[in-house]
Amino acid sequence: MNSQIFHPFVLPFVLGMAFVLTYCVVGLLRVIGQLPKDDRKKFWRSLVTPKTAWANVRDLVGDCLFHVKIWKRNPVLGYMHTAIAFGWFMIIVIGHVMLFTLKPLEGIELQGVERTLPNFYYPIFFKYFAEETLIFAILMDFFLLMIISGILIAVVKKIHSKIVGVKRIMHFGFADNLIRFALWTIFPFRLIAEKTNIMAFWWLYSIDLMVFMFMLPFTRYMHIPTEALFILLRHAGLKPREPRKGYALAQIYSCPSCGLCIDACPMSVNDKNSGNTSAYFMKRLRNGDREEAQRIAETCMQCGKCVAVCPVSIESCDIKMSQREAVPYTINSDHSYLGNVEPETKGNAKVLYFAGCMTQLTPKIMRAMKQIMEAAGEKYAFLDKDGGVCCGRPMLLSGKTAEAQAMMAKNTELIKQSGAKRLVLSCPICYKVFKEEYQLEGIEILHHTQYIDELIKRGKLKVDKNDVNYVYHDPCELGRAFGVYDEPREVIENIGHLRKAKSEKELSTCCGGSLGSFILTQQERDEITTNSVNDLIFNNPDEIVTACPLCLKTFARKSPVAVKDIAEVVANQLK
Amino acid sequence: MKENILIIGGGAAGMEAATQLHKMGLNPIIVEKSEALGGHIAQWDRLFPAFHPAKDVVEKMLDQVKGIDVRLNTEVVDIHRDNNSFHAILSNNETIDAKAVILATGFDIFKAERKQEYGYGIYNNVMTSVELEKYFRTGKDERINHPKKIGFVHCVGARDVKVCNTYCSKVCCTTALKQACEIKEVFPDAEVYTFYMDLRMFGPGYEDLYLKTQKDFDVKCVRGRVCEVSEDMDGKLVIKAEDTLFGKPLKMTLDLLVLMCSMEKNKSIDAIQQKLGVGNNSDGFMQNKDMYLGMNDTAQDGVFVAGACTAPKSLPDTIGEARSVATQVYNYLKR
Amino acid sequence: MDFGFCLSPSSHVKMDSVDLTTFNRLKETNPDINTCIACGSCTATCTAGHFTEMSFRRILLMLQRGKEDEAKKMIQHCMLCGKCTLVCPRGINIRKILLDITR
Amino acid sequence: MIIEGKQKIWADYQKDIPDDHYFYVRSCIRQAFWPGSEVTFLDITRNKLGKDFYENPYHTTCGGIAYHSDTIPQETAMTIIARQFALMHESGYENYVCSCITSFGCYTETLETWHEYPELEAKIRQYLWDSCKKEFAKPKYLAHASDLIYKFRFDIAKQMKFPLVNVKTGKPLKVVEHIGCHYSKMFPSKGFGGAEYPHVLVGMVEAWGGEVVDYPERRHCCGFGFRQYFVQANRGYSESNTYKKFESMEPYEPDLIITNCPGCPYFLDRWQYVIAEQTGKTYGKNGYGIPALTYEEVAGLVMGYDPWDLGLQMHQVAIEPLLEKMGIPYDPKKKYQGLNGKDLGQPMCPSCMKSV
Repeated sequence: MNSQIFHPFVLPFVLGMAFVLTYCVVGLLRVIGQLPKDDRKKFWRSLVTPKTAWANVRDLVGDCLFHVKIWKRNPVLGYMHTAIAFGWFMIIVIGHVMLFTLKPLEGIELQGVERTLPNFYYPIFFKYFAEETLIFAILMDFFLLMIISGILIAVVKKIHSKIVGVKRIMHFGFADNLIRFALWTIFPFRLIAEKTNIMAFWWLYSIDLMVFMFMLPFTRYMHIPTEALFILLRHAGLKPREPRKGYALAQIYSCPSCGLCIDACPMSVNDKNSGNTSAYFMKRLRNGDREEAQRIAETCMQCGKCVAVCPVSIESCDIKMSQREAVPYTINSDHSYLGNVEPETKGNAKVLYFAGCMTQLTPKIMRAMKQIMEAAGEKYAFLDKDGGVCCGRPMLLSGKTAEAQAMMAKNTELIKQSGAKRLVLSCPICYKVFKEEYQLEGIEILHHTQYIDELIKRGKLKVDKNDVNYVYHDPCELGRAFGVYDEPREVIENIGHLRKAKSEKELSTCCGGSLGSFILTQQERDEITTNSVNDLIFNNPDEIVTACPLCLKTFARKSPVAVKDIAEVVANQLK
Repeated sequence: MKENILIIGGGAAGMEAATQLHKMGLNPIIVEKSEALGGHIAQWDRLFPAFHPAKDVVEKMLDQVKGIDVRLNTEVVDIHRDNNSFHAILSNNETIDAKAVILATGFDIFKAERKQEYGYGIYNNVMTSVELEKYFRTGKDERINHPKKIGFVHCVGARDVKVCNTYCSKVCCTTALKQACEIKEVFPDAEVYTFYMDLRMFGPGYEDLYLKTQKDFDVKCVRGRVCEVSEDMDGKLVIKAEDTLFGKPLKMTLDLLVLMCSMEKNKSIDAIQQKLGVGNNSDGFMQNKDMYLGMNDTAQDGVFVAGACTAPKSLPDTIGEARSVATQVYNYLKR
Repeated sequence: MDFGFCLSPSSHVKMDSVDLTTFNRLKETNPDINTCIACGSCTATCTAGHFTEMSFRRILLMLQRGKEDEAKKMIQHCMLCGKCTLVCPRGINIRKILLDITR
Repeated sequence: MIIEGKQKIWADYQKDIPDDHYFYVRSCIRQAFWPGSEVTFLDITRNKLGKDFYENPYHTTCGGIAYHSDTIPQETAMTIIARQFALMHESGYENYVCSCITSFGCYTETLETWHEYPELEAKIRQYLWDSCKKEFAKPKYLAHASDLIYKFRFDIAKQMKFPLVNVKTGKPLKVVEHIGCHYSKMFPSKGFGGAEYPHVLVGMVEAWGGEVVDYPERRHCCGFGFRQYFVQANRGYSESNTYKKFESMEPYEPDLIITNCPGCPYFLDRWQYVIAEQTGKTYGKNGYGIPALTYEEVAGLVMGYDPWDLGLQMHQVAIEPLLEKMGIPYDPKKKYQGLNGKDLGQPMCPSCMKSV
């Protein structure tokens, strides 16, 4: 046993620790400083609000230490991460606990600075400086081995990811590879140092730690400290406003580049496009590569699946939107002509139906809705029977928030003039913007899936059940965005048999037609569509049913089975 | 039966018809006025839509007619019918008795100088599609001297009452796009424009060629006919056309203008045709019996037609007709 | 001296001096820009075209005939709804091109 | 430029007209604007070449101006023409030659229309009888006066005193030729050389030692266009056409423009002044314009007629630089003297283009 309080090999570690702590404090102040004033106020308040405070504690433990979300997706990866993160956390904690139980060593008087100095490195190099009690020694060895088992899985994942159920992993540059190598070797070195007490390994162990900590701010491992902050900010209910500032910055550094979103992203069906997934987007932002970040932001279809699978809950879609907004446009939109648009209907309709631009291209949906509303005896009116004003979402998707206002204002005016109390939409793209951006107090906004479901449940609509096997495709902007999963399925069960898709609900794959992407070519979209169709026909349904005119049009290009809108299917089964 | 069949014309139609008749055990005799078989196609470099070397096709066809009776540098100077056989006197004083006659006399190229406003034969840098094809074959033409801007004019001598040809010449659109791509291959930095009235991409792979022309070769297709060409001080061509899709007249300077000359009826056969009693249709080409079931038949029993002598045709069309005429002749002799 | 009349501007598009900078820039990132066959589907389906002169087909031609200002003026009416892209028989990514023109 | 190609076309478009015994009719516009031209034509043909060109004092306008500006119907115009033919017939002539291109176009159009629609000819015959009690015979040959100068160009060349050559450099003068649209653009076969590469003026220029300039806008109309010119607000269109031609010919630095139409020399001459006033631009050297002359004036100059007797002072563009190039002596003092030395009065000096 070494009866001394200091050895030079602790210096690398101490330096590294000092550096990383300073960096984190500065970073924290920077992020908070960059928050807009009202956001900052929201943040402070959330810390003391019991509900959010509880959520903070729950997620800090659940997400940071155990990564419940990874466990849910992939238990092997869940274990890998828990083993390393929780294991490391535990040996630090145990190290500190041991420090409290440490009896002064024989013949050594610790005074003043000497008394507190060892606190910084004793827990890390405990075994070199002091003796462990047996129970702690066993615990320490247990967690150390647990970490090493996690690292072994990581090595396997790096070499052959499919063994652990991952198709595509991220490819890193030199810095990320170096720090990963440092991370992987820290614990084996410590184990060897502890067991053999060879000085060289204590040095290697300390230097590894230094390398890790000096590189941490510049690599993906920055997610370790940042995620905690991100959880707090997220629970405060903030939205990213600028792609590289404040809340977004916290998200950028919280992304661990785990690459789970790569497999999830519908674009990855073409390997060439896996570089356009959110993990790479966040990496580009972290590296300050604006041009590439912008390109990826505009390639993205905004389907939201990456957000759904993200173990850290990074809102990459929102950050991409803020990236789109950051691009200046040289043209001032002029939508003043909308002032001359006259409403098509004024009267005493209770239900107002807005087909939307996309539905204009699929008139069968409009016809089916008409049949349904008539069969149900509804007092309805069309808002855009002969072509209307765009809802504004496509303009928003391009990042032109201000420009979308003119269209939204016109539609609001037309809707209010109609006097109807319910607005039924056929297009989830419209539905999203109407729900989120329009100010339509006193008017209930429904997608036709919800509306039809309600008509059937209230007995206003009588339908026949047939023997057709349907599979339902969840449109991104209806499913993931608003959780409308059950209504369409209940409607379908009323008229036929529902089969499951290979992946559905929040894991449903975008049809490929999304207006969110500006860059994807027709060919790339077709690849996505084919893949999505294959997911849907996995259980050999007779027909694909969707609830979005754009999905309908897109699938129709590539599907081997009939593709129908839910309204059309219902209209065909009216009693 | 080893009857003689007189085939006038040794181009694609004549050669293919002879090949088929020979296989059927008949004795086809090809009378060709020029010094070699192959007709127009032998003068071509590559074929649309896939840039297939014309030589390959011609060589295969030549290979197939080996052993068949061929008279080169020979014309039919007189012919008359005697019940069910024909007596033809050739320019080499030879007499041939045949059971049937196939007119496979093909087409002539429209004489570009007839469209005076394009200045062919007057401005140095105006050439025809046929000459451009020759350039592709030989790499030589003094008019082509690193042109930076090149224009193609479609429908020269076709769809034009002013030259009394109201028909569409069918193959020039595709040929123009093919040649536009080819000239772009030779001069990648050149800007290439085609001036069309309609683009008629009627066959398999032709529309793909069109897409390729636009996308891969960056050829600019302008809808509008060039109406006037003049020469400026530097000997460059100043052309006027309307961009009818834009609704504005265009004026531009070109280094080279290629005229897509149409097909016209080969008039050198008129006298023989008259003796055989085969008339012409309103486009001036030979009149067949009808365009659906009687495309190879004429008003005269025993006189058949194949290929571009009845209308402008592509090579596949012509070969198809040549094969069908062989069947018709065979059935005619069997009856 | 006032003659009561003056020279009227030429209606000819002088192709030799047309500035194609914008069009060529667009072509680099959108090679499909060349493949328009002027079918007019984009114009016929255009949501803004229901109320204005908006026509993507004409915008493409304007850019190639030196009328960039007119093209940009026309784009001001666009609602970016994307119907044009959905109906284009040549699969041209029209929304992207429209956005790129504005940059 | 491949000259053989043009020669082939010129050979294809030759028309058969006799070289003597013509009934001559004048041009309304030319009499007024270029009075020397028609006098010179008759003098050359009658006195220098000894031909028989008869002029009947009772002949009138052909009605072309009214016809082309939509103020009289075609049948009226045809009846006027029928009367002219009747005068020819009464005078004992079979060959008809007119001084005006518009008239030439109207005569040709009328004869061709009667050829296609004989019933219309019969109707006009009736109209003429009803209105004038005259009967007409169609001319055996119809010619434009420039056709005859073209035909006599080598005879004129034999009597030539001042060829179209710059005496200082010894080089041929560069000449822009411009035919009237109605000469051959309506009926290409009725003009020497056809419509695209007309030879009628080219032949004269080359026979008299000049060099023809073929510039991109050679085919373009001078801009007269009856309805364009007659309405003041539309004159800008007329002027713009002339402007287009001058912009196109400018780089070739032509010394002279030769024309065979009444309107063309008028507009090519006067609009140069207007363009100069409006834009400050002149197309000749040293602030001068480019003289636009009639073919008779050019023929007169090369044959040694006095420039002022030819009426060259009637041109807005100063003729003096051309006279000096050709080495033609002239008395500047006599420029604005009429017959008997009477002072004709001097026009106002333009602000841009030099007039002396």
